[in-house]
Amino acid sequence: MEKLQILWQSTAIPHFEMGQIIMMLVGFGLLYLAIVKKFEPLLLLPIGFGALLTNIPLAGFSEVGGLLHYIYYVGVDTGIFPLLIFMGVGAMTDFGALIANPRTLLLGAAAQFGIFATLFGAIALNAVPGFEFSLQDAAAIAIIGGADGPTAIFLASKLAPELLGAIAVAAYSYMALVPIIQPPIMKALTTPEEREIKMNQLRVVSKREKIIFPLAVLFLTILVLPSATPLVGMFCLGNLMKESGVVDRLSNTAQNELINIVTIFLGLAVGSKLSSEAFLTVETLGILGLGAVAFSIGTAAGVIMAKILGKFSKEPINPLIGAAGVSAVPMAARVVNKVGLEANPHNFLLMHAMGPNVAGVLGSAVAAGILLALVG
Amino acid sequence: MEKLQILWQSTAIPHFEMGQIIMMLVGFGLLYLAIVKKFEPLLLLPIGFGALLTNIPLAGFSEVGGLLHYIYYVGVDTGIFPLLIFMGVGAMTDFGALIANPRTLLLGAAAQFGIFATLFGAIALNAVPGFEFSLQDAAAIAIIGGADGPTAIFLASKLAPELLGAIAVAAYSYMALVPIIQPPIMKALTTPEEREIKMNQLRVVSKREKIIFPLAVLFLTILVLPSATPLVGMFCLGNLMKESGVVDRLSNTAQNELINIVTIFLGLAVGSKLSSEAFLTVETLGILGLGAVAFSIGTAAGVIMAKILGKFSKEPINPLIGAAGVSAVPMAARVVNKVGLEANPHNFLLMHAMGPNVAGVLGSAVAAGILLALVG
Amino acid sequence: MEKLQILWQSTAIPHFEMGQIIMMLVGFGLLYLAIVKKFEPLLLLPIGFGALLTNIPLAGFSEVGGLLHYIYYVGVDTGIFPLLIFMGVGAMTDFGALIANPRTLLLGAAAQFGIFATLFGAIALNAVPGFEFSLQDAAAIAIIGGADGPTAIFLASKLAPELLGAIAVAAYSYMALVPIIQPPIMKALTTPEEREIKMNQLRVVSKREKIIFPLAVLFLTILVLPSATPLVGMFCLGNLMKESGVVDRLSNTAQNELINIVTIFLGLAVGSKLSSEAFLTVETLGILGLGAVAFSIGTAAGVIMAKILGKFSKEPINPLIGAAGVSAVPMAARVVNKVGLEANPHNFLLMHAMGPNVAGVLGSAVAAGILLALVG
Amino acid sequence: MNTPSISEQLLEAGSLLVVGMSSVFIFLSVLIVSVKLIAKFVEAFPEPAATTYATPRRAPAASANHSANHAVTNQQDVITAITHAVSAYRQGNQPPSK
Amino acid sequence: MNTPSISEQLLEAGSLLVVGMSSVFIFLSVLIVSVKLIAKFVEAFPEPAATTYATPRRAPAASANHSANHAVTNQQDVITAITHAVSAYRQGNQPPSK
Amino acid sequence: MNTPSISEQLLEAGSLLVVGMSSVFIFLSVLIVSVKLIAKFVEAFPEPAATTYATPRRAPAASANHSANHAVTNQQDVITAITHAVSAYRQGNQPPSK
Ligand code: NA
Ligand code: NA
Ligand code: NA
Repeated sequence: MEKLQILWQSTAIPHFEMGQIIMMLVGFGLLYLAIVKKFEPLLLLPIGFGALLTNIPLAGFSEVGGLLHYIYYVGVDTGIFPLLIFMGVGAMTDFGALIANPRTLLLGAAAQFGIFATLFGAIALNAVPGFEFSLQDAAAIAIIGGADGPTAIFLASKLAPELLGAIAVAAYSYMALVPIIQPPIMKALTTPEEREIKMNQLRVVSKREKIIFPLAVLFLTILVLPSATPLVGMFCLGNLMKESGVVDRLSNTAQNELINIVTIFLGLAVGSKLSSEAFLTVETLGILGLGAVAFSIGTAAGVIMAKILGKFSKEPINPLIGAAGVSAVPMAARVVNKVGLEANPHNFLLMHAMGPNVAGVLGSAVAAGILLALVG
Repeated sequence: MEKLQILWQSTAIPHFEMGQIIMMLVGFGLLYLAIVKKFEPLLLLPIGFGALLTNIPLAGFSEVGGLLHYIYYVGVDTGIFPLLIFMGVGAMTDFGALIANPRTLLLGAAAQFGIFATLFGAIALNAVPGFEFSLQDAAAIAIIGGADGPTAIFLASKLAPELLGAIAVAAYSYMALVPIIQPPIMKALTTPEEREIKMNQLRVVSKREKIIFPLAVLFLTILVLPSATPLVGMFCLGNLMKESGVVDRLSNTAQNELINIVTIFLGLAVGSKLSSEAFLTVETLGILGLGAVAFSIGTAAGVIMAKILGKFSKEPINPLIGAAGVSAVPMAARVVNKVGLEANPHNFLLMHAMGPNVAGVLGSAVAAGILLALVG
Repeated sequence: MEKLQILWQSTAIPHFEMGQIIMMLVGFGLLYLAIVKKFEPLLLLPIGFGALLTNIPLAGFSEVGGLLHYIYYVGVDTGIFPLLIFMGVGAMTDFGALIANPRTLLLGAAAQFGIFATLFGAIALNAVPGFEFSLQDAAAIAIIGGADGPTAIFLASKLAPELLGAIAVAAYSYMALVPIIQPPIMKALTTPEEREIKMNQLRVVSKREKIIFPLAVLFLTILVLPSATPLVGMFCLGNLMKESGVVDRLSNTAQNELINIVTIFLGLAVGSKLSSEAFLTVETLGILGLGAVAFSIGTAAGVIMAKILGKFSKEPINPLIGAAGVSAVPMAARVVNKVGLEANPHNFLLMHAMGPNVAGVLGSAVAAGILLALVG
Repeated sequence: MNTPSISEQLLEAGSLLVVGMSSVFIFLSVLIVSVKLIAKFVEAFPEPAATTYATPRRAPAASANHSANHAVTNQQDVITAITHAVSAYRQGNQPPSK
Repeated sequence: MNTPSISEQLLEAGSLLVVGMSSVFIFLSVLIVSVKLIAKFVEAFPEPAATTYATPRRAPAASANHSANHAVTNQQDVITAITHAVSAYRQGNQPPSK
Repeated sequence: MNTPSISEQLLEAGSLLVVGMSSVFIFLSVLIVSVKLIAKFVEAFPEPAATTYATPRRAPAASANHSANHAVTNQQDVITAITHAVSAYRQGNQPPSK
């Protein structure tokens, strides 16, 4: 009888709290989005699973000695996992389109307006009772507008670890929603004629330019924005490994096995931050709302910048490609291509959108560095 | 001369203890089993090599600052390595046969009788002078009957770390010996007619059932057995990654590179626990004996359960498949197939035995959770 | 204005020190050697990049909490990374040529004269004002003559961590320079007739000999040189995994993904030791000079030993193969082949040079063990 | 804590045996029921196969991941784009219209 | 530290907005100039393609790495060597000259 | 500890040179002998090739590992089983005998 009593007490049933049940439903929701809706499954599946595990009563996954505790402190608290993912992404990125048309960097810059405007918005939300975002919190939330998962996780782990779960979930969810969020904004800001604009073919970029480019980016970052060098540095290392062509086995491992291993662990660790105390707050609603605003503003800013650029450019510029400046590689570029094809079924904008797309990655890493320097 | 003296003192020869020499022979024995006899070489080769290294005088592999010391404390003491292996095994496991014929779960349940009977036996051994197993020790030893390496290592690292070496060696050795241990028991408990029974073909299992299954297992474990969620959870994560089909690159890495890396380290770490103080004891003899008993009882219980099931079932059940319930995937299922073929050369039981076989994995993970909850 | 002031202070420009600028140039120089000159790019690219990162003002890569700090302390300070690389190299090494012609072990032994003579030379340099090498420093520097990167890093991390950066850079640079350094010495010490000597074909080596060989090496090392067992042990583990043929998936992972991951991290960690305080010293000049001397002496000793061997041997021995005894696998063997072909376009010495070449790896691991035992 | 007597220990082990095996059987029996329910559920709500997947949402889903899906999709995109670029180029090799 | 008032915070956030966006634009604008300079530089100093790569230095360079390039090059070497060994062996299969 | 004089250091280094090189040579010489003994041993006890491997023990050995060999063997098993299942199914496609 006593054994049965112990057994009953050692089931989770008498220990469940409402918050844990709700967070498990959130976890299941993320798994649903990942598996059925195929929203960023590589991250949302482990995040959702991590949310399930961390909310199990008595199991202690995220307490001292628990698996997720170790993974979080080794990989996320130190910043190592997002940096390794950034290295892998660097090894996957082709800057050819950007080098061929460097002005698209301005589109990547404009789209970061989503970040800084959202920072302002988050502080403004403090006027609403119940919200009390510090400047650090606001900066970590605003980076969602960068549409870049590892950057968001890295910055949040430095500035607002208690919001990391919500921020990462928002960032990946909105990245998955890019094809829903962006097209209406793109169409509202452009005329059908603008969307039909055909762009000139990109020039061929030499191997040496591609090798020098990451070094130039790193050099510039070192000079003026050392706080951005962890992110930009690892990204450039990955890209240099790829483009140099002399360490293919390292480059392949960085963009395959290593990034896969780290992705599993990073997802679980992020999921472990989805506890009810941290997530079931009014702040999370604010974060989700602000994230959507950030994406929308970034998209709009990119498109408007592209229209301005087009005014002053001798070469034709289709303003749609500005929307790719938010990054969310390569989905935003694909959305641009799709909206462009709707306007003109023979107009393939994909390669032209890749320039602002990868520029957006650099742009948000730079923005993260600025935020770290100014409010970190 | 002084240099030569130092040099002589820095050879191992004047420092060897008898226990170290014997443990090195044990290490060589394990290498022999792994390489020549091909007994579970993926684990026994690194375990045997680890046993050699840890017993070298002056080298300090398992002392503070030594390689094996680090590996053990990072990966085994924390439970991380067995859990990662379990995730990889989950990503390799196909529950199709089990879902098609869920009653085979009862065979996987019955075979766990080997575990609990052995726990009883280990405590009974305390009546023999020289044995003084605590309840924790007994539980860690009994799990050998689960015929599942990572489960045994995980439980032993929690309940009886000082016995971990002997338990892991026994578990893997007996898993390798399944084709020797099981057939006589299977034949003794069945008539030739029973062994000839042909089973109906399994129905096709849909992808969605396979996706929901690991979540259902996890859900049930969360509800009633949270102490089993580390093992079951990581197993289900691996299986979900595989079956969901949306994160193939993660699933492939989990069942290849990641599990390989962890297997090397886990083997070395287990080997590092094969020191003479820990291994050259009468307890080790008890562990080896009890392990054999556990396997035999588990096999018998599975077969008997299959006979009982067959009595009450409308569909024919070949009692041999009960033996696969001890897990030892996929060898026990192959043994079933082989013994079945001896009785009827046209009777392929392999797929039918895969059901109880993977049920046995779940069964012993559940049993481990129960032991952790009750004696941990 | 104040924000702008903060922003300016948070750029690197007002914080740069001369030493950091010079070390960045050194880093760029290493990248140049790696990418353009293709000098050992797998190591020199990450080392060069690590040197850039570690010298960025304010970024704190190598301070507590920085990425390179973690990597260094987890992987190099503990010795784990060089040992894992050695395991991978072991899994890549074929001892067939050595087993077929075991006398070539003497060539691998002779070439280690470069190490011990350089140790003497380093101590002699103390007579020059400005140099103050301890015996530990001298030993760590001398190991450059072993022409083996992981061995050099392992020994330096134990004996002279503050010199590790310079030693690793020197070791890999000279390994890359083997085709420049060795041929003049080889030609100076041999007559054209000697260089034309054709050697007998090597016998076929059985699989069992290849399996027993690493165990024999390990056994011997355990007996007489336990301080060498970390290096030799991990090397033999890798080789045993390869040759045993029963754990191919572990062997493949050890020589591919695992060694690649570790190589990236090891390179970055070594680069993080290239700070101006540690590198911009007169000692570094001494190290670079001594390294070149060590390589040259080792080459000469190998060739002379081969000539002596040839005198006493019934079978013809081409003295060129002695030069391969410095290790630097497989480049030294290729250089031998090339110089041999210059003398006789039909004389392929490659397989004959592989024996001393892999013997040199063992030889320098043994020498490292001796140095650890005597001055560690 | 003083060591319990052997008989106490055996009682403990015996109760563990009973409780443990019961729990295992109950757990796996409930799982049997669950598996059957899942099968019924899946049969009852057949996958709206072609419907769901043909919606416009599908395209983004397939290429969703930023951090790791990158290379492959990139490559695919690049191939598409190159195909069009090349065919554009070949159509007379005229200079880009300015 | 007492919490700043909302208006102070908004001022702070506003200045961050201005300074931040300016910095991003300056940074990426400088990068545009750099990319153009790189293109000019690369054009000005065309790769001495065939020249560099045909020098004798190239052979070792390709196989430089000890610790990781090993297997592949090894294999290649072995193939070369085996080819010659086999052809030597076939030339009459005479015993090695002693 | 006060620093030893240069001459003391040189003496130390010299003795290291002698002792070290001797040790290396002795070690590798013993290894030469060992390799020759191994060769003799292997020749003396030729592998009972076909005998060992044809014993019934071999089958399990090849598939021994639980934790990692799984997938491959699984697959192989599955293929075997599927082959038989399919051929069984095709033999008239009669319903399973009850
Ligand atoms: Na961005
Ligand atoms: Na089991
Ligand atoms: Na060497």
